[in-house]
Amino acid sequence: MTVIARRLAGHLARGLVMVLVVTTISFVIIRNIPGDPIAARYEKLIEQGMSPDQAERATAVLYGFMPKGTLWQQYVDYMTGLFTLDLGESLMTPGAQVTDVLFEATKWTVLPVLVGTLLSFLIGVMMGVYAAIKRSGKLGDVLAVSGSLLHGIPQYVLALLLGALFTTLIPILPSGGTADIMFEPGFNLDYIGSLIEHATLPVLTYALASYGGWILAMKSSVVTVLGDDFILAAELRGMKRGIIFRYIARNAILPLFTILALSLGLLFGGAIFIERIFNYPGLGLMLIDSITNRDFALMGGAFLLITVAIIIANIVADMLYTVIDPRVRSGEEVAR
Amino acid sequence: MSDMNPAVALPGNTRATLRRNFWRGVWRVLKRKPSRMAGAIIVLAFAFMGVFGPMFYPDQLPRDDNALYAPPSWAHPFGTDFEGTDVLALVITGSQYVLLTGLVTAVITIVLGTGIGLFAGFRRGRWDSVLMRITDMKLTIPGLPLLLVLSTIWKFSSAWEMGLVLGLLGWGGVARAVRSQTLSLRERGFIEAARGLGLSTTHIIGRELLPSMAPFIAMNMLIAVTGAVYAQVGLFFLGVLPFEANNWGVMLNLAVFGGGALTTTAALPYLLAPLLAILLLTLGIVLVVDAMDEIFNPRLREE
Amino acid sequence: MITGTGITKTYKQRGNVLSGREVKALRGVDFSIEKGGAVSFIGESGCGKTTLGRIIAGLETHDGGEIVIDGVPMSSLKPRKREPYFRRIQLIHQDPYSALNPTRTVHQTLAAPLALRARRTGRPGSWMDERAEELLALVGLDPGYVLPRYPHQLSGGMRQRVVIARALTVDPEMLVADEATSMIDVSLRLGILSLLKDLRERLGVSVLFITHDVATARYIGEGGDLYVIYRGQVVERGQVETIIENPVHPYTQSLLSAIPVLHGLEKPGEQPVVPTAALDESKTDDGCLFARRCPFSTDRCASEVPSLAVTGAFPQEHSCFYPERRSVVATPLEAA
Amino acid sequence: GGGNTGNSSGGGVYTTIDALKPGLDVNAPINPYNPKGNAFRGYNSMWLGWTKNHMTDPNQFYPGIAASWDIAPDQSSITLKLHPNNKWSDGKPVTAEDVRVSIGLAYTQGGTAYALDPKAAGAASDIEVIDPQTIKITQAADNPSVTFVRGIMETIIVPAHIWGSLLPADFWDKVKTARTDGPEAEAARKTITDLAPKVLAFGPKEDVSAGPFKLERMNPGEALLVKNKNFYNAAKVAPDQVKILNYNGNEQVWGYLTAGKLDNSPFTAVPADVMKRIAAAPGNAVVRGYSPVGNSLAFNQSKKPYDNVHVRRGLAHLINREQVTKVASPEGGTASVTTSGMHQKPAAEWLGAAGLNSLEPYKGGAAKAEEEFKKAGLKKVDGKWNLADGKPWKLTINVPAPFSDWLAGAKAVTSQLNDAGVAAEVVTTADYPLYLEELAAGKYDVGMWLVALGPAPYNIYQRLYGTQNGWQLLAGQLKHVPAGKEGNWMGGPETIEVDGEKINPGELTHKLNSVTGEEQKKIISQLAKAANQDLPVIQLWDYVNTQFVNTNRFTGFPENESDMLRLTSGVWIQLGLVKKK
Amino acid sequence: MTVETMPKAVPPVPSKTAPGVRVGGLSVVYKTSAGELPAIAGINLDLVPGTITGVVGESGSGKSTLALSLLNAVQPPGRIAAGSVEIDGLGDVVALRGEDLRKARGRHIGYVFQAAQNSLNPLKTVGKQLLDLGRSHGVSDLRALVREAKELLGRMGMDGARVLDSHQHELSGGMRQRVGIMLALVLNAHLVVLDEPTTALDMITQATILRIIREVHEERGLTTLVITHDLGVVAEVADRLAVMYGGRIVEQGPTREVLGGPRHPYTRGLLRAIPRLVGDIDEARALPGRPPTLGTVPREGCVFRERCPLRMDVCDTVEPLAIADGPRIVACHAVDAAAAKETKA
Ligand SMILES: Nc1ncnc2c1ncn2[C@@H]1O[C@H](COP(=O)(O)OP(=O)(O)OP(=O)(O)O)[C@@H](O)[C@H]1O
Ligand SMILES: Nc1ncnc2c1ncn2[C@@H]1O[C@H](COP(=O)(O)OP(=O)(O)OP(=O)(O)O)[C@@H](O)[C@H]1O
Ligand SMILES: [Mg+2]
Ligand SMILES: [Mg+2]
Repeated sequence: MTVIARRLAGHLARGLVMVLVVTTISFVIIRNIPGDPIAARYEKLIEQGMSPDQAERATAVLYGFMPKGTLWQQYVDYMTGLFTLDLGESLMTPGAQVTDVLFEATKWTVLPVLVGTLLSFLIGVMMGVYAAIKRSGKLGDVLAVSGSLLHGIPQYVLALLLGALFTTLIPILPSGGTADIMFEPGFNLDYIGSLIEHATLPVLTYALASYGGWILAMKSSVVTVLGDDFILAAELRGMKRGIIFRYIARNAILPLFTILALSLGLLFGGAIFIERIFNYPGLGLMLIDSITNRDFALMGGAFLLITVAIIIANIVADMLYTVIDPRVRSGEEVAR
Repeated sequence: MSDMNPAVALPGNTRATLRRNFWRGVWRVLKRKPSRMAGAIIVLAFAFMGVFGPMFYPDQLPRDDNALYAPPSWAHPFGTDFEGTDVLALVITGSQYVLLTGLVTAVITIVLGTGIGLFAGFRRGRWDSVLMRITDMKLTIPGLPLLLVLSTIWKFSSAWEMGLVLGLLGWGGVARAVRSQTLSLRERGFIEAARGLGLSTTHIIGRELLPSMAPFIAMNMLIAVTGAVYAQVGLFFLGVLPFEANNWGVMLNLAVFGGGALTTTAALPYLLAPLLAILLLTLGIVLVVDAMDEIFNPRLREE
Repeated sequence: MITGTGITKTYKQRGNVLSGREVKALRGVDFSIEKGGAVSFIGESGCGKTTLGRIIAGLETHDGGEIVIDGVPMSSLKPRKREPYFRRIQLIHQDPYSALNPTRTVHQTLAAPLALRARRTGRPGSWMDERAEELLALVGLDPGYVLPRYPHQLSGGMRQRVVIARALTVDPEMLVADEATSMIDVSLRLGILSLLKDLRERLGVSVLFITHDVATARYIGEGGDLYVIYRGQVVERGQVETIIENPVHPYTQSLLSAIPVLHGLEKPGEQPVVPTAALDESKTDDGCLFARRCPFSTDRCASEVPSLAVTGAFPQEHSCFYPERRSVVATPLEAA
Repeated sequence: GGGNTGNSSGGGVYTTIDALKPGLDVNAPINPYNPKGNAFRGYNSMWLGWTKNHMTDPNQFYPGIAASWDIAPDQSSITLKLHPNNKWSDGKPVTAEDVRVSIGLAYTQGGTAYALDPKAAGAASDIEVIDPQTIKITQAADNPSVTFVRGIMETIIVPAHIWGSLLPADFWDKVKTARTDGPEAEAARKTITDLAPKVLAFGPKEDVSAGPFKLERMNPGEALLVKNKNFYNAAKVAPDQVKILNYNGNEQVWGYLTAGKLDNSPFTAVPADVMKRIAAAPGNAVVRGYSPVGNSLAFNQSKKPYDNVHVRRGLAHLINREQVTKVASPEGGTASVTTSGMHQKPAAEWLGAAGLNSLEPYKGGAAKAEEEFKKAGLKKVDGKWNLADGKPWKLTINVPAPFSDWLAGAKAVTSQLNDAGVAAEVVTTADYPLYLEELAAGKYDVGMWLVALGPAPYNIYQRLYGTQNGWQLLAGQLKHVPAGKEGNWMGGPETIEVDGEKINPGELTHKLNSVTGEEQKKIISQLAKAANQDLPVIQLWDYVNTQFVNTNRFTGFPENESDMLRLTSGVWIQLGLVKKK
Repeated sequence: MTVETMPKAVPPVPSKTAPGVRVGGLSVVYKTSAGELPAIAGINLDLVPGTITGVVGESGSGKSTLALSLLNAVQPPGRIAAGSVEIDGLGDVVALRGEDLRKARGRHIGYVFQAAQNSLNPLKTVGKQLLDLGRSHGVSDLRALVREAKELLGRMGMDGARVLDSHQHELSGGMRQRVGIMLALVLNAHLVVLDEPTTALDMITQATILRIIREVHEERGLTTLVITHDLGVVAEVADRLAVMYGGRIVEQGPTREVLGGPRHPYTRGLLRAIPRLVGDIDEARALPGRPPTLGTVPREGCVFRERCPLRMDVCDTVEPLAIADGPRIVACHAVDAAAAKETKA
């Protein structure tokens, strides 16, 4: 137990430093983005038919929401805010707390990411085992190559293909939005059905995009374990197939949990294409929006969130390993 | 260099022979599986397209006002774009930028990643921890969002610049992996022996370590090429990078956001052409990567 | 030629500062090896033989004590300056499979250090090839066959010979052979052993032989010293033959007792010594380190630390309070 | 399962998008002042009156909160009568006090008529509640403007019983003080403007609307509004519910339209084939109307060779606007007949046929262009035009990457120019804010620029002869700053010779603010000629307000060219136009 | 601790339970890029019930392949190409399939793995793996199984309860090897195959393990096959000894007799190549040449002829037959010739 606690403490300390450094870096970068959001807003109003001077006055108010003071002062303000979990107010939606906006967007990223990843993890892992067992056969080859291919194809290509297929050629799925507003949100079939319908394309894309990786990882992991002596030993002891299978599966899946945790962390920032293509209102879309609107506070918040997610994922991955693998648990260094 | 490794007079042992043997081995490895051959052909075809493709077309691609978003035909296998320009011509002429960026990125990624990983793993100790902390940091900063932000600061007007930035953002993973490989190779007898013999660090790294990591590096290089292609095409697709009519990503962007390829079928060929190009490139590289291990491992190569 | 006094080495298990676990690999070892002499280290697994060998070959740093090569204390030199001294001491690895770079032909392997030498001494390029062939012939290989080959095309014994040839490229004054034959086929082992023996006799190269097999130590270190090492300490030291015939330390005796008897050719010694417990390095001991396993230990052994010295009527140095001659070694059956 | 046919009885659900607020934001307050606030104009957010889409007169309105209005002949004051039985959705009556508080809030936000600067033109000086249904607003006498009335009518009206607390007790005294001179006034102005962020961020828990609808709930993709039974014209409001769909890009609207989901969609750029598909969806119809906006290629005249009017003219001759429009905006635009700084339609009204015909149409093609380029001293070598000093000439058009019609248009222009031997390329900028900043900083030679923004002629010409071209209005005084300074990126000359007369287009534009009638006409004619001859921009296409309606569920939508088309369909509904089918 | 027990001069009386094993004409081939190559060819070997048979041979001589064949467990790409393995009470193992084969493994034949270090699932405690084993073989009384295991471990000088509660990484090499032996015996198998049981262990531990093997063998009445490359190890424990070379058994016989009077030139060379602790150092001689690998084993003739000092013409073409002479069997043309001469004389 002490090993776990000690490891965790170390991780957290390092994670905190990392957050501070990354936040500082992103702060500096973000605050140096050129482009005046208020001028852009002004042009938008003009386009919408507002008279120039009226538009000017309407946008002038927004200056109240711009960060104030020198860059250094802004940094101090930002960091002190950070320690009280106050990330400031959104510029484009004055009055909305960045934390609230982030929370709302995160919901819609986490939902399909989690479902999509878990789905692909389950299927990928199963197919990976299969591909490993049949690795010398045709089917194994097909599984492996299709896995590599899917793994290699960028998300947006998949998203575009699926989009073209299901919204243009056979238009059966909605693109965009989270659920039909006519249905009262809550645990009712209509609402959940609508939720699922809207999430299908993003989830499918996530699932397909990560499926290849899982099948490959699981395959190579199983192949490694299959070569391990203890499997042959178990066989030679006349263990039941089921038990041997469990031995293989448990040992093979162990390293995958680490990857799973890491990929979940990474997907927070990697959902941009899918959300943009399917207009799914998650973090990615929000991030693009915040950049085009020069919503500094929101951008900073998004970066922070993504960074923290990655760091936490790293910690979780390592701790998971610590908890699951008895070798690490007892404080032994295990080569991974 | 020649005094370091003289073109030895021993029969059948000259460097030229070694090289010849190497290529013969590569050929054997490729021949072993038809899929690898296909992969190699695809990759070579792309390389050819990148280098010579633009030569087949005039600087200004012809347009046809009467055939905007024309459907596929013999004249236009993938139809035409919003201006009536042949989509295939766009894909072919656009490959240069895309592939060059990929190459530049891959080179920078590999050079930096390998360099840093080697240095950290070889020096160990304080250098190692400092470099790895930096690498961790780099890996923690979300890449795509950062690129989005950077693209507002920077204008990636040339393939070199684009490749440079992607390379600078991409070395982290390679550095980590190279470091751990270096650490484990370091413990191998032959590295230790080389040190014991007083061979220079340059020799140890260049002649002993690097060749042992060659398959890994080559694999990463190929993967970095695809990664870079994806990243930049993606950025162009999101519309944050400078316009270039024949850039694959711009084509995707215009097909979807300008031509309504996700709404109607007219712009679909315009969308599919660059998508297919990317898919094919991926396929080629995936198939070739499969052979890397065997190509660089003399034992597997010569079997 | 090389002497060491009070060499200590402690390994800190990697991990964070909090969880550092220490392994005392060497606890103050003295040794001295003459030019052209032969010395053997024997001992149980993990007793520190390899560590000591690597320290002597300059591949590992030690944290206490002093190594003197040709009268020059190494601690007085900057690390860079030590290199030429240590280059004269070449290590032959236990594992000939990993000791050769799989991506380089034998020719390339030999050419690199030879080229360096040729450059330093201003010899022509052709000298290298001659020298390479010469060395291969010296270790009993056919240069024409071996030179263009990759390591995987050679057998274990051939590889080990190449390794030795490579060590000889720098005209070393001493070879440190760390279990140099344990991974080689039985029928080939003796070939390597006699090669080393031969090199010692013909070239005057001193040989430090590290092994857990006393018989090979006897074979190669004929007339030389034998160091029996236990948990990082020398417990008995003297002429090989003396110790084999008259071991006085119970640890040495138990090592010798453990040697399998070729029933049919030999009959076992009459007073075999079997340790009363297995090695457990995690136990920290006061007094004699072997006391806990020693069948003859007394209270004194558990509290008082014996020192390595010549006592009683025995010619060799030992560190036992109760040295006693026991018949542990098998003796040949009278030829039938 | 779409909700169109969903659980609605009676009036049914009316589905639309709000072009004024593309990205719905569930975190935004229900606040019409907030850029992303969940108050939808015409639905649950009301103005005093709704400006008609008239080509020459900006002071025509449909009733909003005000049922009728009396404008003093010299526009010195306006007296508003509210609807007698209008109530907020929570049952409280809509009164003059609501209007007064809303005006107070407008002061904090700096609405046109509510400038605190005593020298500002067209500002309200006195607000007088005559009775609960009547309120009179008087314009400050020292700097009257024709924009005053419109400024008043466009005031957003919010319920005093919810928003009143935002204004401190001495607010109106502060306003009085602020409209004077001196340090005290300065302090008062500061107190008032300091309220601005608070007002902007204020978010009532629940929607209290005086519009035909009130916000019921929303999610990130959609907002649901339900009918406000207390609305004065509730009887004639056809739909029971309004669903406003979120969109992040045009392609999403295309999707809604091809699925026949939208009862109405305001202007959205649509590619030709998508248009076909939209038209094919049952019930869909296209309504086209006037939009004052035009798109143009603007020059930075500080850069060579664009300082030379002949170069600009030559380029204008070279560009085939029909072809450009066909590529860039086939459905949402018509090629500009000529370039006058105005949209073709009001131009015809202001200038008359004779006036129009006297303008150079720039249709000379390559021959004319060659002539002009030669005049500018450009040289043609190997079929390529080089600069006067022999250096190669590369024309770079900058556009913001997200605007795909601009991009396509610019690309089409460069293709044409390249064909004619002018090396040209398109360079994009990552996004609009950056584009604007770099444009203003004078980093571009040539860029895309919206012109002819109505409805008032002053607004139209301000795009050509305003801040971007060096004319700044500071404390009521017009001054001209040199090229390259303070946002003057067009860098045009301060005076232009038109019909042998030197005119100062900036001054003339400013004058449009306060003159009426014939004088106004004369100035416009001068400016049109100036723009036509001097070509600070080359107009490419005039936008057409192309809207989509679906008549499957509702009817009574405005016809082509209706003056309602620039108002949201919320206004059509509240005025009782839209009928249930 | 007890002093080393010496092998008794007379082989122990075969117990009732100990099965006999008769390997007949066994050949195993591996599929390689050069086609199917034999790793062992035509092996005949009898395991006398209740004895320890030792098999020595160098790396690649086919020892592990032989051991695995006894369980019909040759791993792909290898397969048993010919021959039979008759085990008393089981019949021909080569013919066994599926569940029958599985049940035979572990229950009837205990196998101690070459790399016993790694023969345990790293994620599970020894105890849990023991239970898995019990369940696999339908042991109803798992408690009794655990008791039996503890007893066995105790017998081998370990704290049974602690060991069962440990993960593989918490045990030393010697302990793991003992656990391996325990798992091979706990189901009461009476035929035990040990493949290189002491290879990675140091001298003192090796001695302990060998002693345990001997003791357990006697106590439980087993038939044991010990495979090793170390002549010393077989000499120490085995009653009978078989020497393998290039996939063939070139010589077999009672240990003492073979060591005391080796007949096959390979056995002789091997014995001479081992440096001894006592006696004349200079007598030791290396064998010339090098052992064959799968690809270099001669297709016909004697596999040892390349390195043989007694090579004759016939060796190039005719594979020598294994000729029995009392308990001793040798496959060598030269020995045959000498014997023929002797009988003639
Ligand atoms: N790099 C290292 N890090 C930590 N501990 C080490 C390291 N190298 C050796 N040790 C420890 O030091 C002790 C001595 O190791 P060493 O390798 O010298 O033993 P040895 O006598 O050569 O054993 P063997 O016979 O198994 O080769 C062992 O306990 C070992 O675990
Ligand atoms: N999976 C395999 N594929 C191909 N050849 C194999 C395979 N396994 C073993 N062989 C070959 O079969 C021969 C016998 O192998 P085996 O493992 O039985 O030898 P061994 O005597 O046990 O050697 P070691 O002492 O190294 O364990 C060797 O030449 C080996 O190369
Ligand atoms: Mg060692
Ligand atoms: Mg084996």
